[in-house]
Amino acid sequence: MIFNIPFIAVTALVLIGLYTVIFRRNLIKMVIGITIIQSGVNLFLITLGYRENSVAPIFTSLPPGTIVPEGMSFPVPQALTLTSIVIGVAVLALMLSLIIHIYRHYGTLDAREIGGNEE
Amino acid sequence: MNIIDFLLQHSPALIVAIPLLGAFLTPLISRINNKARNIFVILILGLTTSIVFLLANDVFAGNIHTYVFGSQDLALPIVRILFEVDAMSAFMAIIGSILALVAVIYSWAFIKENTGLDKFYTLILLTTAGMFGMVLTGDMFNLFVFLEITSIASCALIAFWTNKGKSVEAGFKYIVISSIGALFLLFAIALLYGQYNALNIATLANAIQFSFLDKIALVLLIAAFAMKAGIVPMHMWLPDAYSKAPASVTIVLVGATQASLYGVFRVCFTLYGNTINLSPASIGWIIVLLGLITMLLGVAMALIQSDFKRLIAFSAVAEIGFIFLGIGAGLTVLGNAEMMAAIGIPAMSGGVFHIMNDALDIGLLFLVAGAIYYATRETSLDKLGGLARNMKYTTVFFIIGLFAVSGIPPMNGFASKLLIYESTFQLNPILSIVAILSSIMLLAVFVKVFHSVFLGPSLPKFKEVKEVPKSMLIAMGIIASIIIVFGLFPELIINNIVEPAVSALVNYGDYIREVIPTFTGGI
Amino acid sequence: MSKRNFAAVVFFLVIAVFFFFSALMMHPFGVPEKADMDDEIIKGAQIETGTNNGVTSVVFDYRGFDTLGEATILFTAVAGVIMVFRRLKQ
Amino acid sequence: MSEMSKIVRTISSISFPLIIIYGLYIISHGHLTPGGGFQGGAVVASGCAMILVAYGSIWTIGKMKEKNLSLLESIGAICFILLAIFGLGFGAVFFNNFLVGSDFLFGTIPSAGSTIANINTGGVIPLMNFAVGIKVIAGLFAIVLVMAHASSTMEEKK
Amino acid sequence: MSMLETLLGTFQTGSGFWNPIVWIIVAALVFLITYILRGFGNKKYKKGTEQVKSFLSGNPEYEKEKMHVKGSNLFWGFTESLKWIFDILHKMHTGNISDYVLWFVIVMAVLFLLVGLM
Repeated sequence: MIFNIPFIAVTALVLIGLYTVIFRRNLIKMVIGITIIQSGVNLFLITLGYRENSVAPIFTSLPPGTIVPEGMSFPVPQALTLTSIVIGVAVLALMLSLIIHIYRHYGTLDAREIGGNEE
Repeated sequence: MNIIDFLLQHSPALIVAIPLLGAFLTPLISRINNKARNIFVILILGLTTSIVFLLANDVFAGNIHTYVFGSQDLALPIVRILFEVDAMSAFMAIIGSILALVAVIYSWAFIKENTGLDKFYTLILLTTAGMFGMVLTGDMFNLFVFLEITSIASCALIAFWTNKGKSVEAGFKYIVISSIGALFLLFAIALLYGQYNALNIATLANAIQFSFLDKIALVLLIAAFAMKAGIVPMHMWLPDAYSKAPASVTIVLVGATQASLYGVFRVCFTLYGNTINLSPASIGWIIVLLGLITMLLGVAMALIQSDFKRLIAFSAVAEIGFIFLGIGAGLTVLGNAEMMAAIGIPAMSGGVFHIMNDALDIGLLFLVAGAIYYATRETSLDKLGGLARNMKYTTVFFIIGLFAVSGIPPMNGFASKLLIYESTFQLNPILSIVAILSSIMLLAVFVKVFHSVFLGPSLPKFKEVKEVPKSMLIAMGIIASIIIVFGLFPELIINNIVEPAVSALVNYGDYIREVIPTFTGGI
Repeated sequence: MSKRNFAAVVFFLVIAVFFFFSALMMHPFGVPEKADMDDEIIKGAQIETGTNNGVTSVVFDYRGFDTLGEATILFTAVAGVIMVFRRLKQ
Repeated sequence: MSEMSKIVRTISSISFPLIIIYGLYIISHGHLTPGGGFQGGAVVASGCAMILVAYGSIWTIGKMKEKNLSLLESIGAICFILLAIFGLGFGAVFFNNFLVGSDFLFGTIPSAGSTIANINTGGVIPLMNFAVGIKVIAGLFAIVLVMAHASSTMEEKK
Repeated sequence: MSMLETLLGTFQTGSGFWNPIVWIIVAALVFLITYILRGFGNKKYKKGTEQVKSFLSGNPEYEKEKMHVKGSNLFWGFTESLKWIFDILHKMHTGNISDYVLWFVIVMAVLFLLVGLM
């Protein structure tokens, strides 16, 4: 019984990522911040599905004496996390390819230099 | 069982599945040749549009469609993904289908010289499918997935002209903003799931208690959707994205933005409808204030733009403010029957009608801007001039769009704005005064555009400018004719399309009772 | 510290406080309040979908449409990356 | 990126088939043990990425065009959505697991509770696993290949 | 018939009504009247004479391209008198992505304070 430590860790991850996006100039670091938020949210989803001293919801050679369903952790959050991870990969790939193009055009990765306001 | 009943029964799934299948098939088809690919994409979207109209025709008659994926019956608790289509969803689906079809017809000539067109059409189809999924789904996580599909596809489309640095930069800004918004959306969904162990909207709405965590989730949902919808002060990505994308992409982006608007309203009215007025700080008034700021700042920024497409983008921000004002005014009196009948229903029908009008007007203006860019390779207002001599049809279409967007009778913009003015005046006179003021400034903005682009002496470098090709004229003509019809027969549209959507938002109980028969509540 | 960074820190702290409160107010870790949906899925996984793996039964049967969307997202990303790096006509 | 030393190339070409086999195992046993189409596809795609790193992007893109990869990916996606539409055809709704209970392929239903792994279960789920596996292999490898090639051409420009 | 009524029906807003058909008829009438009034003007105007030339107090007339008022010169007085507002708006719109995210954070914080605390 570890009180709410996982949820606090999730909050810390999300806030660290948000801090990185707001206070860092380098585009690569901003992308890293977004992935940190992503992993925080994934951790949140996966922690929601845990029951105390439960096993994975897989029936192949269960450990004997497992109560079904109370002895098994939730399957839905794991599926949601899988989806969310793949989405993160897709977003990351697109962001990095755009960053490559931005570097080709501007020759810099400083957010304040590329984003000159135009009116 | 004849084919129409079959299509009608499975239409919620087919509307999403057919564009997806078309998107997967497009790379194969485009190995034949380009013409075959264009015809194939237009056929796919035409088929989808017809199914959308079939479904909408049945939904506007008053019965809500539910579709469970993978199982015949709807057993509680809901473990499977559920599509639930009420009149509001059908309304948004109609908008999305019209915009996508027009965009594809427009792209035929507009985008012809570029390379990588098979991927372009694939992404257009994927964006459309994501829009449809967002407005039709009844499952929070599924909503998130389709939001991400729409975001990623439209981000890649914004960066289509990769030889321009500004387009790539706009695409990067858009993907950063939309992914952060989607992540906080997912955080809110996880909060709700952890409390109630459900992802279905109706189940959550039945179980919700408006505890502290629910308030946090509500704020996260509203903020994320509002950022995707371009509400001031979270609108800065919108002018970059709209003005740097190709015009035929921008009109699809308008549809994506409005799908996010739908998300705001679905969350406020259906998910939290039973409990939203328990909060001492009225969410309705917050949304009304956001709408006012959006209107004023949008037109103020549009007034000082010197770039054609950026100017239209800022006026699009202002138009979204009108929608927020109308529907937020309805949300303030939610749950209060006689106030709702007196103020809420007219205000919300104005707002919902204005969603359609905003899509059509802004879409037409962006298509005109794209046509002018196609003809002159120029979007700066200071360099353009005297184009009315060379491009007569485009000028006519621009005048129609100008009248519609600034609410001049007899175009469609007037009816919805009139409804918003009158009803919000009863709520608080200042609201309607601000709305009228920003509408007048919108007119001034577009008069400036009209003078500096179309009027004036014919400049020497535009002497041999020709009228744009036929497909672009056809696309603009479709939207212009819809605008005129909506303007001439507002009674028809309000009674048959808008009123059902408004009542679907107001009587949220029916939406929930369709899944949870034991739900008590709703008007 | 510039004015922008000061405002940023202030609002950031506000958000941090609310997030930590929400983390504290969650149900204690490991004892979820309600479990009806997931119990239904665990019970039905073998009978309805014939799979021993509950997670796979959720991914491909109960929430198969999410998986279609997920595959679509990967497809979208590949299409986008290939389109962004396409060879432009000179 | 340019190709690496001969030792690295030899070791990677020795371990490449093992990685492929392991990924295919994870894909094909997705309905019995932890894993599935996405996970196994990621394993195989990382094996291909190892070959890309070892032999350099110019050699690899000569062997495998990204056009064919995207074609393969569309084929996987089409298989996946067609399985869903077959559900509409046979089981009257989308994503209906129409093979479960039939005495056809993968049709048997395992006995409730703890059982030993029987590969012949799961209905359409193993087929969907394979479709998604093909899709993920092609997709992830295409992303890595295109980005590596683009960056290498960028270095040449400098 | 009922179809025609729905087509031509005046649409009742909360406290008024609006019928575009009537509006168009009235607008056509007004246009007709103004056109007739215009016809009463005297016919002294002749093309190709000095009347056509514009008289800039004796100065030579510029060529047409220079006379066209550019887009950003329109509403000059308005923008000039409200310059302070537009300067603030310009300051808001830095093209910096971190600022975009910062605005999102600000809105979230304000909404938290409004909704969460009350």
